[in-house]
Parts: sequence; C-alpha cells; structure tokens
Amino acid sequence: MNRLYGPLDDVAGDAGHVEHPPRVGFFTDTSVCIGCKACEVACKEWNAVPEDGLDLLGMSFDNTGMLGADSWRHVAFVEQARVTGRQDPGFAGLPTGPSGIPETAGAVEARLEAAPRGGSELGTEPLPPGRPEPQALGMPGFDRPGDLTGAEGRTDFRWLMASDVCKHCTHAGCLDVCPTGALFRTEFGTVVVQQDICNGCGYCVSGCPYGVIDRRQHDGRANKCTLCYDRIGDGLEPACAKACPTDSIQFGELDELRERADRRLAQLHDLGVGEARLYGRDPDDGVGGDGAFFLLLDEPEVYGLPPDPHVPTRDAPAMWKRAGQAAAAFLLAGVAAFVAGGRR
Amino acid sequence: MTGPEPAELPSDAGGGAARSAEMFQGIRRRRGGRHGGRRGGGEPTVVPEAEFRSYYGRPVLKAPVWEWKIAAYLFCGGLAAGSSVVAAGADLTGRPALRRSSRLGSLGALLASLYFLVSDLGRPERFHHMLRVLKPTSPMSVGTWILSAFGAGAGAAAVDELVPRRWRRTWPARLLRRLARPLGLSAAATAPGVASYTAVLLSHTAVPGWNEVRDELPFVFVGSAAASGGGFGMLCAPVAEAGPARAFAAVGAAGEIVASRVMEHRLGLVGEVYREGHVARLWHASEALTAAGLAGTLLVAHRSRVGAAASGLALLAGSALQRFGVFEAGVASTKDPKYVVVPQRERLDARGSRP
Amino acid sequence: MGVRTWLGSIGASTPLGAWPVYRQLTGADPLGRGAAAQSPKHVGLRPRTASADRVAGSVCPFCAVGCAQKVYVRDEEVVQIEGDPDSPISRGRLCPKGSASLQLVTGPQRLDKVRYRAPYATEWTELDLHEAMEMIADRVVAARERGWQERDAQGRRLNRTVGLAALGGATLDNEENYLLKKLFTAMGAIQIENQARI
Amino acid sequence: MGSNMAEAHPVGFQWVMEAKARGARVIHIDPRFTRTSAVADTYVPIRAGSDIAFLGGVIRYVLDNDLDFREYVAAYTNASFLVREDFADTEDLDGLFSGYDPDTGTYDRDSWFYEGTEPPRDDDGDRAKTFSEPFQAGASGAGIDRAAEAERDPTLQHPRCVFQVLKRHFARYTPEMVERVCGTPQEEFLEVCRAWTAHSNRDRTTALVYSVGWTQHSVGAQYIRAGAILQLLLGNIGRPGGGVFALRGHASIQGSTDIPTLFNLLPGYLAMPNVSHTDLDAWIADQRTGGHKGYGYDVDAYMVSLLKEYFGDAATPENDFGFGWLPRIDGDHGTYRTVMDMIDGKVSGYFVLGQNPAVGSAHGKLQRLGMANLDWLVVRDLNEIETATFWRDSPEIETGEIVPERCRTEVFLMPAASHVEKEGTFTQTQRMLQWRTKAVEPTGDRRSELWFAYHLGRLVRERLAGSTQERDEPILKLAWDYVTEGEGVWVEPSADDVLRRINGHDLTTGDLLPSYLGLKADGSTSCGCWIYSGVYADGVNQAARRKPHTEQGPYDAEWGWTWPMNRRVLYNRASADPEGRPWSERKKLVWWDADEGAWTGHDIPDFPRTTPPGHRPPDDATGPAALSGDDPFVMQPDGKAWLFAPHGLLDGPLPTHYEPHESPVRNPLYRQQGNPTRKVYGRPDNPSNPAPPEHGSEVFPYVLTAARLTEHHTAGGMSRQLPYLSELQPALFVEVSPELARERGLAHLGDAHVVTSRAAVQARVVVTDRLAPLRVDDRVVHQVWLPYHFGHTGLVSGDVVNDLFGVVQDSNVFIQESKVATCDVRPGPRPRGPALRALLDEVRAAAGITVETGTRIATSHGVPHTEEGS
Repeated sequence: MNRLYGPLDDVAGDAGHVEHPPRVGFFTDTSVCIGCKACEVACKEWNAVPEDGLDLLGMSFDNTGMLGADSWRHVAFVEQARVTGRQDPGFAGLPTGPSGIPETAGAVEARLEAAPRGGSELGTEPLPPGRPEPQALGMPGFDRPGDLTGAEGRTDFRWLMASDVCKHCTHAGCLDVCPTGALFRTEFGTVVVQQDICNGCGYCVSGCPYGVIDRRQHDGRANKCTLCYDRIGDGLEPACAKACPTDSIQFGELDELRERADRRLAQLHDLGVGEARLYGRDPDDGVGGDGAFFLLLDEPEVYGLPPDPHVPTRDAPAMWKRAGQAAAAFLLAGVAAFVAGGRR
Repeated sequence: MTGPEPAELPSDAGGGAARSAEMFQGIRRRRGGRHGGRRGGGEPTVVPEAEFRSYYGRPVLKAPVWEWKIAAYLFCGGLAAGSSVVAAGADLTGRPALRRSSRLGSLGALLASLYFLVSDLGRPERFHHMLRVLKPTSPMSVGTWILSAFGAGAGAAAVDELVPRRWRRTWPARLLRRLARPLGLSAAATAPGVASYTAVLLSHTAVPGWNEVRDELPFVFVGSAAASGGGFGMLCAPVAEAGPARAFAAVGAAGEIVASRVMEHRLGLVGEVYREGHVARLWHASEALTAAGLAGTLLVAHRSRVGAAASGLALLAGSALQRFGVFEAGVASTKDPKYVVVPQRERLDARGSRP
Repeated sequence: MGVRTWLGSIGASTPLGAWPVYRQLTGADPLGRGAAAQSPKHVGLRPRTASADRVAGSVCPFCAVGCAQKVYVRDEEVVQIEGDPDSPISRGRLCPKGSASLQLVTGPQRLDKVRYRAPYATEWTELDLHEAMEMIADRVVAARERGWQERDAQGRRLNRTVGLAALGGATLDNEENYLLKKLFTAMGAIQIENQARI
Repeated sequence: MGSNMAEAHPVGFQWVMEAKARGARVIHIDPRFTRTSAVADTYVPIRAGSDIAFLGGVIRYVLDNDLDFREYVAAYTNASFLVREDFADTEDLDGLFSGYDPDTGTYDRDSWFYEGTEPPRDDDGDRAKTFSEPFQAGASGAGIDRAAEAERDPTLQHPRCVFQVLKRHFARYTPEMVERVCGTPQEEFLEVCRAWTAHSNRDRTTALVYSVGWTQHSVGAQYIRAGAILQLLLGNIGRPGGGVFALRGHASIQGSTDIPTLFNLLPGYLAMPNVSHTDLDAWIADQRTGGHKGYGYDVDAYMVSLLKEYFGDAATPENDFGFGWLPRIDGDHGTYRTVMDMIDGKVSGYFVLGQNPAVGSAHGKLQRLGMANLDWLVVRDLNEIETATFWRDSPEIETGEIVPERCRTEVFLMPAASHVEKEGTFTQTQRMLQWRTKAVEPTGDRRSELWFAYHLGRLVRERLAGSTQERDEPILKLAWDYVTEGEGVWVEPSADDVLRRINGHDLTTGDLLPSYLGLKADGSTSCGCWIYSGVYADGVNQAARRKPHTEQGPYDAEWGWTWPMNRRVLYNRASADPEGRPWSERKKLVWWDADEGAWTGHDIPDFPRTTPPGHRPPDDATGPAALSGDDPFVMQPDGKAWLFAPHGLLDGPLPTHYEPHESPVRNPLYRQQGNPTRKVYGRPDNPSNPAPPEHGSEVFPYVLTAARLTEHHTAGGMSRQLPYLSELQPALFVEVSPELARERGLAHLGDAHVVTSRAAVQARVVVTDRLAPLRVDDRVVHQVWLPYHFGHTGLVSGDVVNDLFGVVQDSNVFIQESKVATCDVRPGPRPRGPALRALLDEVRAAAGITVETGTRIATSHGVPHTEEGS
C-alpha cells in the first residue's frame, strides 16, 4: 500500500478512496490530430481559464507555447524533414533548396533566451521589449532554386500535431510535494488542485517532471488540467475530448484506453508507420504510467516532452537518508565543538 | 534570470557529422559558448556540446516560480538552526554572551525565514494551510512541521533573553527561565532537521540542478548552516566565549567546501549550470568567502575581536552566496531542455542497449 | 482498542474530524494524498450544466457545416454552449470557433446599445433604438425616392430604385433573409447582395 | 482541391478521417501544404489558378485510357449528343470558342448548341453578362429548345459528338503540359490520375471537395464544371460516396443563396425579372423551352405561389399576381458594381447586415471609399466591426484619403441578436435546414434581423400609407401580417410563422403544403420558396427534428430537413443503372422496385416515383412527364448531365485553362492569356497588375493567395474580438518558402510587406517548408500566402489582406478573383501615411500601369474594356 514509485493497480484506493469508480484518463492519438485547437478553446470555455497572451511565437502554428496555468491543453506543431509511413509529401521534383527548418528554429530560440523563465512562460507573457532581431536566412541568394542540385533540395516533409495535457501520473510529482493537500488524488484516479486550499507555495511547479503545472499570475494559485473533475462526476466527457473533431483525444476508462491504444499502434505498424509509439502508457515507467498517455510519431522530446521522466518521490527515502546523515554530522559537529571547548 | 543576449548562430561544433541530423527539427548545439565556456580555474571547457532534439529549444520543465526570497529563506533557516545549536551549547557550557546572541540570532533568522517563506506564497494569507496535512512525501510539509517544533523552542528560549529586568521576578518569567534550557535544547535537537531538510526540499523536485545533487546537497547545506551559525556566534560574542562557535564554524565551512567540490565534480552535464555564468560567479565568490572565513577562523579569530567578526561575516556571506548559487543553478537548469533531455535520453539508450 | 480507533472515536463528533491530519491518522489515506486531503467543496462536484434551467437546441453560427449545439441557460443567462452528440452531422464535436460560442454570445465585446455617428462627427454618440428605427425609415423612404427609376432610355419599365443597397445574409436566418428580400423587392430596391457572391 | 477542409471545416473533416480509417485514400491538391495535407495520404502541390489545367489533364487521362464509366456516361450524360457543325473549339481558335465578340468581350453562343436544336431566343451574351444570367438558371435549367430532338450517336464515335469534342478539347492537357502549367511534377499528377480512376467504378466512388479556392477565380464556374465533368465521366455523381462537394463558409450562406439576398434571383433560384419581361407570361416563356423536361418546367407554379405569398389577396390572376410590381433589372447590380456606384455618388444608403466588407470583400479600399461617400450607412452586427468604424480608423485615415471631419456618411451601428437569442433556421452546406430554438431573450438594444426587417417594413408602410403613387402600391399591398409575439408596437415577429409561409399553404383549405409537387399556377397556393416546400409538411417543423443519429438509419432522415423534399443525395436516380438496378450491392442507394411499381431505396428517390426505368415519354410531353426512365438529371431541360454545356455558361461550353487575371507567366496552352469574358472594371481606383503579354509583370513576380485559418472566421468580426481565438493566431503573417526568404532576405518572425498595385500590407514573416517554389514553364514561381482575417479593430489587429486584391470577376456568377493575384514581397515594415501612397505610385509607375492595364481581355484583339470617363 501507499506506494511511492512503480506500477500501481489501484491508484484511487491507494489514496484512501474506499469505494471508487474505475480510473479514467485520456488517450491522445496524435496521428489523427488536425491541429485545430478546439481542445484548447473548449477547455478554456468550460474552466474559465484566462487568455494567455497574444504573441506570434513563430513555432509553426503554435502560439500557445507550452502547458501552463492558463493553458491546460496545448497543441504542438512540428514541421519536419521526414515522412510518415507511406505518406507522400509531394515535394519531390520541385525546384527547392535546403530546408528552412533549422533557421526558423534558431529565430525562435533567440527569443526564448530573452524570454522570462527561459520561455516556460512564453505564450503567457509578451516578450520583453528590445528582443533580439531574428536572423535572416543568410544572404539573399543569387541562385535560382531550381539551379541547385538535387542533393540540396528538400523532399521529405511532414507536419506533426499533438495536443498535450497534464498526464495525471500514477505517481504525481506535483501531488506528492504539495504541502497543503490542495493537490489530491480523486476517486477517478486523477490529480486535481483544490483552489479553495492552494496557498500558492509553488512547490508543485518544480515537482512536475513534465513542466505542466504552474502558478497563475495575479491569482497566485497553482492551476492545471482537472480532467474536468466536475464533468466526469456527472458522467460527461471532459470538454476537450468532447470537442475534438477527429477523436484524437479520447476519454475513457484507462484500462480500456490502453487496449485501444495497443490496437491502434499495431494498426499503424501494419500500415508502415514504424515510428509510431506510445508514450506514458507503460505502468513500469518512472511515474508508474500516465493517466493521460499519447501515441506519438517521433521521440517525445520533439514534442517538448521529457523522454524518460521519473517522479522525484522515487528517491525520497534515499534523500531523507542522506539528509539524516548530514543532520547527524551537523549535530555531532556542534556537540564536538562544545565538548572540545569545555565549560567556562 | 538572464537578460537579453544576442542570438548565437549555431557554432561550427559538430561539423559535417551533424548535417544529416539537422534534417530533424530540434537538433541543437544549443547556446554553445553563451556563458563563456570557462570554468573555475580558468581553463577552457573541453566538454563537447551535447546534441539532442527538442521542441524549438523550448524548456521541458517550468522554471521555479520561487524568487530570491526562497534562497534567502534557505540561508536564514540554516542560520537559525546553526545558531540554536550554538546557543544550546553555550547555555550548557556557561557562555552567556554567546548563548544570548545565538538565541536572539536564531529567533531573528527564524522570523526572517518565515517572512521570506510566507511572502513568496501566491496566497500569503493562506500560509496556515501548510498545517492542514502532514505529508511524508512533501519535504515542505515535513519541513513545516519540523520548523514549527523548532520555532517553539528557539522562540521561547530567545524570548527568555528578552524579558526586561523589571519583569524577571514575575512568575511567567520565572517559569520561562526554567523552561528556557529544555526548550533551547529541543530547538537544538530539531535544528539538524531544519538545517538539512531544505536540501531535500530542493532535491525532491524535477529540477535537474537540484535533483541530481541529492546525495551531496544535505552536506553542503548543513555545512553552510554550521558555518553561518558559528560565524554568527563569532560575530556577536566575545572572543573568549566563542571558541566552540569557531570550532563549529570551521568544521561547517570545511564540510561545505568539501561537499560542494565533491558535488560539482560528480555532476555530469548538469554541472554546467554550476560552472557557467552568473551561478559560477556566485559559486566562486561563496567558496572564496567561506575559505577566507575558515582561514580567518583558524588563524586570527581566537586572537582578535575584529578578526573574529570579519571571519564570521565572511562565513555568513559565503553561506548566503552558496544558497543563492544553488538556487540559481536549479533555475538555470530548467531553462534549457538540454539538462532534461540529454540525461534522460542517455538513460533510455543505456537501458535500450541492455539485452 | 487501538490508537486509530480511539482517535476515530473522539474525532467523529468534533471539528477535529474535519482536520485532514486527523483524517490521515484515522482513515485509509495515511499519506494525505487523496481522500484525507479532499476539501468539502470538492466532494460530489457537479458540472454547471447539471443545474441549467433549460437547454436550447441550436446550431453553430460560424461555418456551414451546421454543427448542432446545446445551449445551457440558468437564471436567463447562457452558462455553457457545447456540441450536441445526437447530431448526425457533428456527433457533438465542435471546432475552436464553435467551442468559443459562449464567449461570442456572452463576451464583453458584444454591442448592447445603438451607436450613432452623425455626419462629419469624430465620435460615436448614443441613440435610442426606436428613434434610430424611425430615422432609418425616413432615410429609406427618401433614398428610395431619390434613386427611383421608372423607365429606361427605351421606355421599358424598370420600377425600381438604386438609391439604397444592402449587403448581408450569409450569417442570417432563412426567415430573416426572406423578409429582407421581400421588403426590399417590394420597395423596388435591387442592389441586395450577400457573401454568396463573394 | 480548392479546399482546406481540415482547417476551414474541421468538424466536417471528421468524416474524411473516418473514411481514411476505413481505408479511403485522401489526396490534397493545394498551393500550400496545410493541416489538411498533414493528414492526407498524398499532398500534391499546384500553382494557384491552374486547377483547370490539372483537372483537364485528369480528364484527358481518363479519356485516353478508356477509363470512363462508359455505361453511365452513355446513358446519363450528353456524351452522345452531336454539336453543331459551326462550333469551333479553343484548339481551333487558340483559346477562344466560336462566336467571340472582342468589343463586348462576350460570346454569341448559337454555335455551341446541339445539332438539330435552336437557341430558344435571341441569345445575347452581352446582355447575359450584365446580369449574371447563368446564376439565374438554377430553377429552370438553362434553356435549350427541343433538346430531345438533338441528334445523337450512342456509339460515341461521331466526330462531332460531345464525347469526341471533349477528347479533342483536352488532347493537349498531357502530363507534361500539366507540369508546365501547374508546376506539379508529372509523377505526382499521374499518381492522382491513377488513384482517382482506380477508385471510380461500379463498386467504388470518389468524392471531390472544393470551396472558395475554386469559386473565387475569374474562371471560377469553369473550375467546378471541370470537376463535374470528371466526376460524370467516372460515374461519381448521384451515387453514395461520390459527388462534388461545395463546402461553404458561413452558417447560412447556402440559405442566403436559396432564399437569396442576391440581386438577380428571387427565392428558389427564380430569375429576377428583367426589363424584357413585360408580364408574367413573358417571364415564364423566358424560363421555359420547347420540350422542356423535368421540374424546371413548372416555374409558373413556383412564381405564382411566391407572388401569392408576397402580396396575398392582392395578387390575383387579373393583375398577373402582382408580377408588375416587381422591380426589373437590366444590368449588373452586384455588390462590387454597387460599391463603385457609391464612389460615383449614385447610392444614398447602405445596409450591412452581419457582414464586414471593409475587411472581407476584395479591394477593401474600394469598399471603404464607397462607404465614405454615402448619405447613410446602417451596420447591424454583434460587435463593433471595421465596416462600422471606417470613418475613424480605416487605413485611409492614415493616408489622408478619408478625413473624418469631411466625411458626411451618417452611421447607425445597431447591436444584433446572437444565434441563441432568436429562433430560425440555418441551411448548412449540404442543403440541410436546422431549426434553432431561442435560448434567451436578447438584452439591451439587441434585436434579430427579423425584428429589424419587420419593423422597417412597418415604418415604411406607415410613411407611405395613403399614397396613391403607383410605385408605392407593392409596399402597401405587401402581405406583412406575420404572427407576432409580445405587447405594444415593437413586437417580435414569429420566425415560425415565416417558415410556415415559406413552406406554403393550400389557400383553398388553409393547409400547409406537403411539398412543391402540390404548387399551382392558378393562385390557389402560396409558397415563399418552392424548394423549401415540405419543410413544414404535416404541420410539423421538419427542420426542428432532432432524432439522435444513434436511433436512425444511415441517412439520418429524421434530423433536420434537406431540400428538396428531405433528399440527401441529389440526382440519386443515377445510383442505379438504366434498368433501375443498383450499379453494385456495395453502392446501392435507390432502385426500381418492380413489384411496388415505384422507386425506392435508402434515400428519397430523386425521380418521379412511379416512372419506370424503361419509360419513354410521348413527344408532346413537358415537365416531369417528359422525363424518360433513364433521365436522372431531372432539373436539366434534357434530363442529362452536361459534359458539354451548350447553354448556360458565358465563357465556353467546356472548361479551358486560362491564366488568372494577374499571372506572372504566359498561358502555355493558348495564345489567349486569361478568360476572354472575365468581367473587368477598368477604373483608376481599380488598377490591375500587368500580366503577360503586357509589360511590367516582373514588378510583381510572385503569386499571391489568401485563405482562412481554423482559429479565425472570415473577416474576423466574430473571432478577432474573442480572447480565446485571438490568442491562438494573434498576428497577421505571410507564409513564404525558405527559397523565397533567401531570395528576398526575409527573416523568420521579422516584418515584411506585400505589395500590389492596390495596396501594401505589412505582415510578420513565417518561413516554412510547407511552401515550395514551383517550376512553371521553365521558370521558378514562388507563391506567398496570407490569412485574410485581420483588420483594425478587435483584440488582435493587422492590415487588411483583401486590400491587396483588385476587382475582376467571373462573368457567369460575378464572383471576384480573390484567390490569386500577383505581388511583390519586401523585407521590413511598410511605409506609413503619405509615404505609402508614394510607394504605390512608384510601383504603378514601374510596372507602367494605366487604367487600361489588364482590361484587354481578348489577348489577340487588344480592345481595352474601361469604364466611360476613365
């Protein structure tokens, strides 16, 4: 009982919910995402999440940036010089030059370096004035693109889109470190911040290995996806999953979703999409598996996700042990200092 | 926080080998040379820039929302803990001046730390929610309860020192006087917890710069606490009484320096955040001050009141800068996805290579 | 009698029972990560749609796919708009624009009062709605008269006015377009157009 | 093609994704790689404005390889009809058809007719071009006299049969030519050909989706014709899973076409009377032709029933049912013409109802200058939009072209009720009417357009009461007695009652009509829109039905109501073979049930219910009775689908590739450069960028196209004001390829300005691999793209992209070419104020632009088409 790490069959029971419904979650199949961002808007409408900044970020069509206190769903857009399965991107044979992707990414990066909190808040706050001007793509060219050799031309291309959300981890870093009990595990196995409790200590922000939760400015409290705790309590789907036009976001009982995801993965592999993989589905991973997991078409870090996160609580016993040793040394030093100094 | 800096074009590191990899978005030789690429002794860094993929170079983690106040809190907490040990020792060994100043110092540091802690909350008026639960998985919760126990003892003992002469004969004052020693001792007993839990507080996070130093940080922090507690005693008490404070400070300072060196040496890629830029300056200043304080403690503090005070101040300053350094290093480690992705990717690859 | 049972017995009837630490010590959640930490407000949470006075069947006002919407009303205010799962067109789904319908309908950007800009004025002024209607009717009659064309150069009957024009309709209801077209046609106005031409 | 469905119609796109999951192959042909392309199996790049060349290439591929669905084509299309001997094709005349008159820029279309038929009347292309006649042809079909008597060759071998004409016409649209014109690599193109034909047969169908990427061209109608020809050749019309889908962009834009607020139409696509229609009979005669088959013949009943609804008891047989009260059109009264008339001071007042022409219409500056020259303007909208505020924050304020203190336009900005604050029907893109119930009462001054129209009518009638002037008669005789709700004068009219009257009544019994089949021409029925008749069948608001799709069959017949007669698939008789049997079990939809002696199936059959497949009508039959059992196209005067359109189009019986009005390249196919009948407005305030063979086109070397984003709606009036949408696309940007970025020194996220002869628009640069240069006729052509949602009010603002476009139109339907133009792209912000005007003067001078530029629409004749006084 009361595991700190590793697979856990009954998360809600472990959190003291004696009789409880099955664990629910999201399966986000990014291979059918059309990047419409309905999830972002539906979430905000339902949960009255504030607008989070009107900045053109230059990250393809992503102007949200990343998840945060004011973005509980975030659609990532990745333009890549490679292809998915048997998909034909259509650029072969065109008079193209080299890809512009490295340079565009460089222009974005220059802004991130100047952004508050390294950009982990970008999309929430405007960039500071005096931002560095982006670099042009080298000198204006004098070659006609068609004059370039085929080797320099770009042919492969794909555009990945993925809706990110709080993972509702089996072992949730944010929840574990919350000193007030504001963050708690619900009877559905989800992780929710109770706004009437949170005092904004900010510990959860650093406790999350996915960079999801954040403190809302001018409010001071931590905010993240609740998996629509109020809706699911009444048998409704979370707002994002309900709105999703292509059913990229699927809500349901976690066990069933995992089976569904396995089938979908097998189907994609059969279709030649070998790079498809599930992320957060494995109960043996560093957070005991995610309540919201994903089918991705590339490495997680390409979407801004950590490749192998673990809950800090995993090491809590060891850390306390070291702290105990240090404390003992500290006390010993104090005692020794006075014993050596003797009475006066 | 770093100010705006000119954009760096990708350096020539990596050369042709990286060319094909560039086809995939996110391959970075990021921010190479941004911090000057130099470390402590001035020798140039030879570690090649790591290659990894990311989402537009965007951080994976959220940078801590904590401000400088948390670093100040770490320092004050350590000072309070160190001082309370000195105070208890002084009490038991008959060093009234040292006892008095350390008790007061402990209370002052405690109050300051509480101020820093509470004012950094998003909702300070809800600070008491900390006592709603007792969560073993939350170092902040554990720390809150430790601090409560510590605060009761340290506070009462200090108040005893503040009772005006004309009230000394009243029965509450007499009761307090009788309780002051056991309460002071209780504070000293919990002080090691106060001194060390803050290391767990930082390490028990996803922040690479804090999490990956989890084995050494408690020693750095207790060393720092001892150095500052002893240093404070040296600063405030007469040389004659401050002997044990000097010893405590010296052991603490030595421990702090050694533990920090070990920590920095053991760190892999993440060690960059301690070795580069702003943090490196803090870190070097801290070490220099602590080393100077240590030398002063050993060489002059037993002879000269001024020397003792200077040494104490150096130790206090060194301790404070060390806390700020650790704090800033953690923040810096969240701003660059490199420190998240590369170690995790290496871990995965290592696991994947196993049969 | 164990300590936990004893604790449980004293807490049940006192405020102590509401203290999460107490619940940690006596309940199934000793680490305080779930049931013990749950605040009373978060027990049995219900969605705001559950307390709606009524639900109106509607259709999304943006593009022409025609996604069905459910409009939840409480105390004569729209509290939520979301897709209607019964629709064979949309199956309850909405795009970002459709999902923003609530903001469209209830947001502060909505005009509430008639605004009037007099000739050569540099600012809006307020105008009573009914007065505005009377003024517009006056102007319509006058413009119609001014632009009236009885016959063309060859004497063929035109029976129309070119003094007034209208643009719009693609976002209006069929019934509205019907009345507008009928009225304008009866008045002899012909420059009646809408987005379908664009 | 011509549609970015995933972005513009995301929820509709779920069905594409569903089909894909079931194994369908999705191909996206578009100038840019969009979110639709991202999830398609195949993306195919194409140069904006070259779709006919592409489709013509596929048609040629089909015909050359005998891949057409021959049985279908022979039986259901006019492939076997012979064309007159004097018809000359564009192959013969280097890009012109026979009958062209360079002075008017129109065709005499007599030679396009079938052998053995006669044009029904004096076929005056010039006149037709002035009032968008083809747009009016919807209800009755385009007139062809005695089409049934046309000569045919069922073997399709006769050199003059349509099939052979088609073959010759597209013979030069080879894969090589497609590559030269469209920039699409041959292999990509052939892949489309193979996929399209492989999935079009008895067992399989292919659906074609387009949007305004096809319509907004100077050859727009012919784009759709090309798609239709291809789908007909492959047997993909009237069959499940087939079709040509027009995805429309506004909640009820289909409704506003059916019940039109359009100058040349009356409800139900009935033609607006023109000056030649002296009485009702003349109008009817003009709509009909001899031997006219199908339901289009019954226009008399439709028109009389409409007039009965308009004028009630005042419409009598004696007064021609009030036909004489209707205004007559005699020319172009389209929205762009009207705006120019405003500038010319001919228009006093303007109502803008739920539209934002200052941003959403082409040549925004023209729109704003027009509005600045009115006596009064009424804008009704949810939010304060650019159209209402042109007098204080339009770009012309900055340049000094509009000065508030000197602008006399009186502006009424009236708050409108939202879609939840009123009841009524929207007609969605597949003709389905859906009723909305009112959720809450509108507050403040917010009112429905129904309220506005009703009370405006009431007030005008009050003012004219007692008038004896003839011109006031129709207003006073108008049936304006709708049921209302509420107390006092300012009541709310009942949308339900209006819908009932649109459905129509049997005036002898007072009953609601079950369908348009019951409409009479004797004045005993009334009906506001004949195609909508049946929406209130059985006294039930059929549009309000909301039976869950989970509880009904695959065609969901009990959700809403689809015109006509709740039919989901038009011309579905074609889903069965000539003998009435489904083409295949897999694709069965409707079929002939011999036992029942009737057509039956999953959908409501689009055919006279009891006319058997083998039926041959008597010679003198007309209307529905004249339909043969194998005439599925019941709205065509000959019952057949037209591969070759002998009538009804002004710019040719067959689609032909013409370069856009503004193009950086010479037409590789013909001497004729652009559409020789396109409607140009040669005026100083409407300059064109030169296109070859005119000189100066190199000043605007890039192809410009514009479209929507998912996150915004049209001119932004409903999205740029909303924080949740604005934050998702917060700024105007211009997408350029890395190649163009290098060529012009554009930096990602930096500023740039796009320049045409009309305007310069500033935008942030987005460099993306999603755009690629194309090789067109041995030169590299770059395309740039901008979203057109931005304007100067709202939470996020930006320059108006539509300012970049001029006004030039398709001659058939008067839709402007705003999907393609030429431009230049320059780094850095655009100049402001007077410097902006100087820049535009400079580029116009550099390109040698005069009022005649671009107006010589017939390339080899050189006759400029400019306006008088220009």
